[in-house]
Amino acid sequence: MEYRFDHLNETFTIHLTKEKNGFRARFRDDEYRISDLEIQENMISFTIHGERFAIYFARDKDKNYMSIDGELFTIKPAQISKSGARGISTQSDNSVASPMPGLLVKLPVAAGDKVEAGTTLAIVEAMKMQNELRAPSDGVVKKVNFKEGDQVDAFVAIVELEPPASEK
Amino acid sequence: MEYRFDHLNETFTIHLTKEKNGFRARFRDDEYRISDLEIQENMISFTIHGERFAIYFARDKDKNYMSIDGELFTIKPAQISKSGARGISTQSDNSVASPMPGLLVKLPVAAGDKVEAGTTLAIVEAMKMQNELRAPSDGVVKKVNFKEGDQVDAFVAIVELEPPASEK
Amino acid sequence: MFKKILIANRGEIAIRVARACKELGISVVGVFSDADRDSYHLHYMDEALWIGDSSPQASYLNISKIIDVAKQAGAEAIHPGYGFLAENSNFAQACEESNIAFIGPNSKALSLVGDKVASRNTVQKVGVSIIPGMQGVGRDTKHFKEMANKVGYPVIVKASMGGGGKGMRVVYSEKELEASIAAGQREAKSAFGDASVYLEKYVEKPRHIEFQVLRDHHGNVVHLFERECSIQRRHQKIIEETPSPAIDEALRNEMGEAAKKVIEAAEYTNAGTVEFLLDGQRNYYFLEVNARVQVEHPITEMVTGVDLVRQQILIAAGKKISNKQKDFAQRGHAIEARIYAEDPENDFMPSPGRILYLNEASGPGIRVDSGIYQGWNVPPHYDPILSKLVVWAENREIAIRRISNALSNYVILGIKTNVGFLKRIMETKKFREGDYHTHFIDENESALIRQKEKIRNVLIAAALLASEKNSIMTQTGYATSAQVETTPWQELGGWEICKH
Amino acid sequence: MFKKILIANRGEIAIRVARACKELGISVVGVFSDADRDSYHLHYMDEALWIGDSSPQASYLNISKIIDVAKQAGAEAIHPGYGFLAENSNFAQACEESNIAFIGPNSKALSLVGDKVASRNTVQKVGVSIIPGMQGVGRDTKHFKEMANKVGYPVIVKASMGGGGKGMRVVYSEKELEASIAAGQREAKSAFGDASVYLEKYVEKPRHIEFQVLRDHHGNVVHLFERECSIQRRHQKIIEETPSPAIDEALRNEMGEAAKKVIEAAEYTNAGTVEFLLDGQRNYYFLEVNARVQVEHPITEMVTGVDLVRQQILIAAGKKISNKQKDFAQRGHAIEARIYAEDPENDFMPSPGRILYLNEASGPGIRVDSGIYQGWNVPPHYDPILSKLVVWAENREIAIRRISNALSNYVILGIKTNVGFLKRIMETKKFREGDYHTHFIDENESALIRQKEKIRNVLIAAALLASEKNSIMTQTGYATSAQVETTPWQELGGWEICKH
Repeated sequence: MEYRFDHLNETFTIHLTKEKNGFRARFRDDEYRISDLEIQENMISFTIHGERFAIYFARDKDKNYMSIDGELFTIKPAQISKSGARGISTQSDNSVASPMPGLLVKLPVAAGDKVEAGTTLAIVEAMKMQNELRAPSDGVVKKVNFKEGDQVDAFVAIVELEPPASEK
Repeated sequence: MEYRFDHLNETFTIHLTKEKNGFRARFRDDEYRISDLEIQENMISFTIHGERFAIYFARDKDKNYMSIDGELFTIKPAQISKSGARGISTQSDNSVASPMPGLLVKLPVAAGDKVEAGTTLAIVEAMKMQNELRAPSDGVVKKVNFKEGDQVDAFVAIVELEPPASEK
Repeated sequence: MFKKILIANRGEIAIRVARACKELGISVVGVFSDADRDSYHLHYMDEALWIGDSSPQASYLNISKIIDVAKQAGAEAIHPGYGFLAENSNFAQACEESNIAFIGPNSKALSLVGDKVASRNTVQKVGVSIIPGMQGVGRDTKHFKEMANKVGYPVIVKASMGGGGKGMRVVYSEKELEASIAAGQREAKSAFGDASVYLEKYVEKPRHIEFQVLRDHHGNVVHLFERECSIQRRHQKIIEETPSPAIDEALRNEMGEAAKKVIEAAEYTNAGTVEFLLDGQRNYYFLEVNARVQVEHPITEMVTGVDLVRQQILIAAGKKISNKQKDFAQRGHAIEARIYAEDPENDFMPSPGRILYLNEASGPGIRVDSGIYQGWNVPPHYDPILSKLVVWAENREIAIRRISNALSNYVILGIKTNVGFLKRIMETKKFREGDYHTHFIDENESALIRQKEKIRNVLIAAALLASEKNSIMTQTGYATSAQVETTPWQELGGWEICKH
Repeated sequence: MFKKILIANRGEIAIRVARACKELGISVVGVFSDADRDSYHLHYMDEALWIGDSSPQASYLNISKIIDVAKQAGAEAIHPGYGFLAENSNFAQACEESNIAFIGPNSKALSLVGDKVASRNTVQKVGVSIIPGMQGVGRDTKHFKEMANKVGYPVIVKASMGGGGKGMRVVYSEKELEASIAAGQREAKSAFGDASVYLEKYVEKPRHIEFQVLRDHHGNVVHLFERECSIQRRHQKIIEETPSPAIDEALRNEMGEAAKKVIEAAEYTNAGTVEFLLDGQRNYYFLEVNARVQVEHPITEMVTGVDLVRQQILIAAGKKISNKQKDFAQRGHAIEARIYAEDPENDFMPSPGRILYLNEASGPGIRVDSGIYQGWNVPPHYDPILSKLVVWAENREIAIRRISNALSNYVILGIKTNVGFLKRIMETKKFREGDYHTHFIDENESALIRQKEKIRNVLIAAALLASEKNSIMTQTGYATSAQVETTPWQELGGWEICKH
């Protein structure tokens, strides 16, 4: 069976075949024989060609957080466009969102404002760090979804833009 | 509202009343004011008359395991005999069960055997400890539910007895 | 140095050894029985090999199978941990014959110290005391009287075939002696079918003091001071500390030198522990040599700064102990409490089962050597030890407070443990004052019973949990509507999404 | 001794202080903001009082509110931890005026060391070096040349109004000097609207070495050796170790005595840290005094065996430091790694959120000072520090291996952390050789990037998890039919039974 996962904007494919004493996995051009699979509540371990791996994991509603040798990976099932799988709603191309959750400390624009590329649209603060969100291109502020002092989540549109009037 | 719990063969009652800033609890003849209640996944904390308590808990299907200051308590909702609450099936009075899960290393009796009070009916071993199960009274072995070498759970009847023939 | 070591054990000690190996750059091979397929120690291994079904005989005690898998994996040495094959001279010999280094004493020394009579003889030859008394069955009343006068009252009459206290009589003066012998003989006869009894010195309020010794293959020997292990339940140590509150510098040096003499006389190599019984008059008597790394080795590590398992490996690899006796010192105070899966409220019955929640103690001066994890099903086949809580502090008073607080925050839910019982011991006046001996638990039974009042807060908590279900849901956001919708995970693999 | 102490802080340091108080038999009062109602530090407090909404200004920085609740609770002393009000002389003064002991320096010394100019002057008076250079704006080329010759090349030209590297020029010889001044002035003018620049000695490959000092109210002062904190990211320390691989015994003693002089000159009391910059030629320059318990204080505790927070409390209570300088010694090696909620794969962006799974490192030589628990929602309002992983070992090589292995087993899932990044630092050749300085992270960027190959095992694991759902259910018995039946818990409180 084929499994497809998204990780940091990349999609990866793993082919898995059940065998008598375990599994055969194909990743890129290599094949791996997997044995002694053990799955616990938050741990999975298996042997590949004699070497033992232990990986911790925890699942959210759409993400699998995994840790191997101290390194963290967040893996999602790949968005399958051809099938009926429902996509997770994310920010649209002409909106601006924060890459981290935090406090909206500055929101110097309002609906209707004309902005140039690079204009600061919002400043979000979290854990003593300020993050400035700038306009990706010239445009007009279509909608502002929060007000100063609001707590905002990561990847949720704070300011929505539309192309400048002349381009409409 | 009244809550009834079983702990080590005793039933305890707690009356709880919701108030503006917390709860009022009654236990035996004393009343307690409870404030600043916080409940997390496996932790509950609250203040009683200025003193702060933190209790860890984890739930099984019918038990709540709790830890306070290192002391463990297993609490069950009380069996309410008058209502339709389904009892948890436990050993009957004339059967013999192990107080711990383990390996059935000896089973020197068979159905039909006459036994005297104190006769060893089974030996269960767990974690390097052997536990001898003896007949609580004179009787006849009615049924033997396991065989030597079996793994047995705690509080599951291993040997069932019936009164000696003369008493029938 | 070895490149690969096989660890012929399970649980916390297998992990302890694996850590020491990895810190030396050595690759580790773990072994497991059927019951241990999902055990925590395997997470610390570079390779993991199956050695048999769940019974100890078929797996961790299976000499030929373990030797086989060691060869198969190409391990150059085997560390046996404690228990199982750790003190089995046949195993040590099997290793030697397979050209695999046994990380422990040589098989000859192991045989010697494993033989009670031979080791007592060896020890006496070098002038270290054993408990004085008859070497065999008492002949007649005169013989008993002579021996009693020689060793001094009180004395104890013991059944030759005995064990478990049957046929035992403590005698405080000569006028009780004859009657006690007769009573002992009657009891021995009925319990063991043999009336033979013998007599030895009765050590009153004995304290169990042991010395850690290291000896390399070049004849260098050092001791790393004592551990006091007098807090025992059914002859099982449960709390150990160092330094012992019972000995001073002079006695420490004297006993330490005696321990070294014993190890040298036995031509013992690697790490070993010499156990003594100490009475209230500064007399100490050799008991036996424990020819392995001890469960309680961490307290020695905490006060001396020496990694004993690392030393075991280095010595087995032929390295010299480069430090002299004078280079070692005790700093501060260390206490260990053994965490067992057992129920103190039900006669310490073993308690295997699933660990539903785990939060182990941590913080300044706290070390946890653990073999468990949340979600694991503790199997019923092996020793009930789950982990060891070890603290270090500047002095004994702070160390006791520290371990007491750490026990309060050591949470294992789903099975029964002795955590609360251990904490109650720490809170007794006797323990705090260092005034205890091996009968401590029996003599302080009433002080060690759980206080009834604790239940109040537990019941209030249970009631609040039952009443607050709705607010939890919203307060902490566990169960939002999103979670009951279909998610990509479900479409992918059919997972039951069950957030908590 | 105090009977009750209020801890005006949160997170791991509040817990650290609470432990020290409890070990002294002192009752502890905790405080919390709205965002911290469910924070872990409250579990270690005997009382917990609310001090304001989630913003630091309204709560942990709110002097009058904190003084109010301290009075209300009857606390005799306040421990400020680090950060927030720890070095605020107004707060220290407010405590003094309310007859509450401030566990830290007296407010006068706190003001002095908080003033850069005043503290540099004080330090120079007692003969301790500061980085040599102009005290104000450079007048003309001659002035610059003279100063450059006096302090020796390389020198650095800096904008008077500057910051963030703008207008800065490093100059290696006199022939570059004039052009560099002009370039610096142009850049300063355009960045800050002011062309003023000045010159000081450029310390190449500087190492950050600090000394821990204790001084009591009776004039006794001791230093507890150094900590090296050169591994910094954006001027934030992330890894610290002691002893420093950069200094030897002679330099250690010299710098330690200099640190004591600084503390004495400032009439400083309690625990303080004197920071120095060290160059490759054994020159060291005073930077500043940190007038608080430092985040990295545990490594000093590990090698000296001294509990610094306990000493802080004892000194604040008027106790004398009874040990002399010669009584203190460093034993072994300690390293600390700070665990932050941040994403190294996304420019170290902060990462608040829910901790879905937590398994903190433990074992021999491992100390974790943690402020988090599984299920907790790390709030976005405060510093991203989650916990501190500290190791001790017999030597530096083993300590590095130990912390590297501990990082592998330090699992926090649900948010991003820097655990993997810290481990990558430990594995660089430069760090292993002790050959590093404050520009280490910038200069070793490529060695610190995550290796792409790690993803393979993660993807295989994800695929296996997706494929194996059915066998899990049966293998581990999570979802038996009994669990979907109605249970007494449901009838009692309507709990959603959701075993996992």
